Amino acid sequence: MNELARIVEALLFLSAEPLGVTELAGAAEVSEGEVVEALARLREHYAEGFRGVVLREVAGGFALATDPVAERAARRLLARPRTPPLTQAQAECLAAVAYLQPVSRPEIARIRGVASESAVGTLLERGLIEESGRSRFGAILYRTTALFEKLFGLAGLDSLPDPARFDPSPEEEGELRDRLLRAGDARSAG
Amino acid sequence: MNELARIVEALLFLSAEPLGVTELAGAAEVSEGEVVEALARLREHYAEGFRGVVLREVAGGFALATDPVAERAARRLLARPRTPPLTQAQAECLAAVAYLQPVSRPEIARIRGVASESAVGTLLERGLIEESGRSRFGAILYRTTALFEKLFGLAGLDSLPDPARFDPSPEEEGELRDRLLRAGDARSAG
Amino acid sequence: MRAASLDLDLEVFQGPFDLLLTLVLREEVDLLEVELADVVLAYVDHLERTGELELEAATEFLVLIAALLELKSRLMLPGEEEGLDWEPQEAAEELLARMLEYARYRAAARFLHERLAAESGFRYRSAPVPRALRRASLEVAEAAYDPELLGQAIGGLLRMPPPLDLHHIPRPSVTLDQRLAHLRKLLSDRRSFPFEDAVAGADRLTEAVTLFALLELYKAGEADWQQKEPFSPITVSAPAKETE
Repeated sequence: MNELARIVEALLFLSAEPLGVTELAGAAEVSEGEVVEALARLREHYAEGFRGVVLREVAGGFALATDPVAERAARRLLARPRTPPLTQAQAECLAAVAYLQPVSRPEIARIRGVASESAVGTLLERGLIEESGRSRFGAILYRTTALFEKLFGLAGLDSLPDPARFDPSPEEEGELRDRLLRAGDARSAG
Repeated sequence: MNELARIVEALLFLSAEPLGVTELAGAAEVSEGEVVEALARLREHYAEGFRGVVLREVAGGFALATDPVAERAARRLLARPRTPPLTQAQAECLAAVAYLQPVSRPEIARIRGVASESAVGTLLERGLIEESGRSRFGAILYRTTALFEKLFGLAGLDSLPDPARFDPSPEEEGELRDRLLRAGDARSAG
Repeated sequence: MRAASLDLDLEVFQGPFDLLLTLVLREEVDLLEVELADVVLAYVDHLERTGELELEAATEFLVLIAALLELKSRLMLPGEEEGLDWEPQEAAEELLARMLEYARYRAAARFLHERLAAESGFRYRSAPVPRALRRASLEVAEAAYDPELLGQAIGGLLRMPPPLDLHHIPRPSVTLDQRLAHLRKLLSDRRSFPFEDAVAGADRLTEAVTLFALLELYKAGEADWQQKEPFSPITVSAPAKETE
């Protein structure tokens, strides 16, 4: 490992948050190109599956994290689970914010069909979403945070899969449509 | 690196404090002998002078730490959070130490009317105040540091602004300390 | 309990809620004949009986009942009313679009769930930065704070805080002298009276002080008192005047 790679490794070790190439270059007083090269060297050293610590690209930057191989031991050592799971309501709100951001709470509620105060509040409290200005109508807008990307292992919001992937299959859609149309026909018949 | 060495590496990475062989063995659910062996393997990986992070054997166990090679870059990276704005509690504690030094924590607490552990701890950690012997009653005394004067742009302690300028109730001339204590007593009476 | 398994006992239908939904969608039960208010009442009854409001189940119930209400209100709209020329197909299409959109985010939520679970093994370091790196180094430190800050902080500490307002705490204030005077007045007015009269309407502290005052008067020979047996009424009387 050359000196720059060593420095980058040390900076990643010290920093609580993922570091971007620009920050690393600024701290090490080198060009971004050199940092990218150093990161490539580091990545070889930290190839997943060989070490207890791995190099991850999350939240628009790089971060060192422990490999899941150590999770059981880590939990025993630190005596705490990593992150509480999300409830269904929280996950739905988070999905709406992640894909539609910036998005207002009324909009989230419209999509989910129910008011979503409590779930949105919890997501805010847990730092997964944050406020991001106001809509034309004065409603607070929300977006996801860097912590969200970190906890979900996303390199950036671009790494979210295309939401069209989640659309119901044509068969499911067809079935839904049939049911509804029959209900509608009943109206005109009655 | 075998699985145990990977786990030990991960645990050392996560822990803020040095870990002993016993703790490591307990967390990984293996014998201490196995941990010693894993540490030997790790040591090969972390030989000083080759990595940005080194394995250190320090009082009480083993710890990962950054190599001095990265110190300059680390200072530059972490430069921003070193002078965050002071909270009201911190400003009050610092003012009490600055004007009354040397002063003990119980005295600071009496003057402020509230316990002041956390604020004093932060000031110590940021190097704005330091210990300065013990009072007659054995309490640790604090004084401000040279770093304090530099960060406040003070030529010396004489350059502290005259408290009378900020005194909301310029009563009779009196010792600053006495008046602070009286106000503090009224505060803690609540 | 899932809202779907809520047991219903309606005029046109008996059984679990989800069966009702299925039958409505299959048109085996006419939604127009279902009293949705009764469904809501049944759910509220259930909540009262079990005494617990499970948020997930409640949410599910609200979604289902809201969908039914919407559907029913559309069924009830007279088709020939002007200005409301929504074709049944249009109404259904709009509902469908919304249900599909919701389905998308439900699935996205599932993705996030799985993603979070998959990430749960990775832990990031949250150890504090070593002390030496946490401080500005003396050599390169520059003025970052305003000394006025310290003057203001110390000035603020010199301010005497307003005295604590305790008026909301009732503080009975009764003195021995007051009670002595009270007893003396009763004695001179009535010569003899039940102790009860001396403490009528008084609080416990006043009662205690009054009793103490009575003992003082007795000691000074200004009053006598009699009590036939423990806890029985006490009669206070002026002592027989010897000089008269």
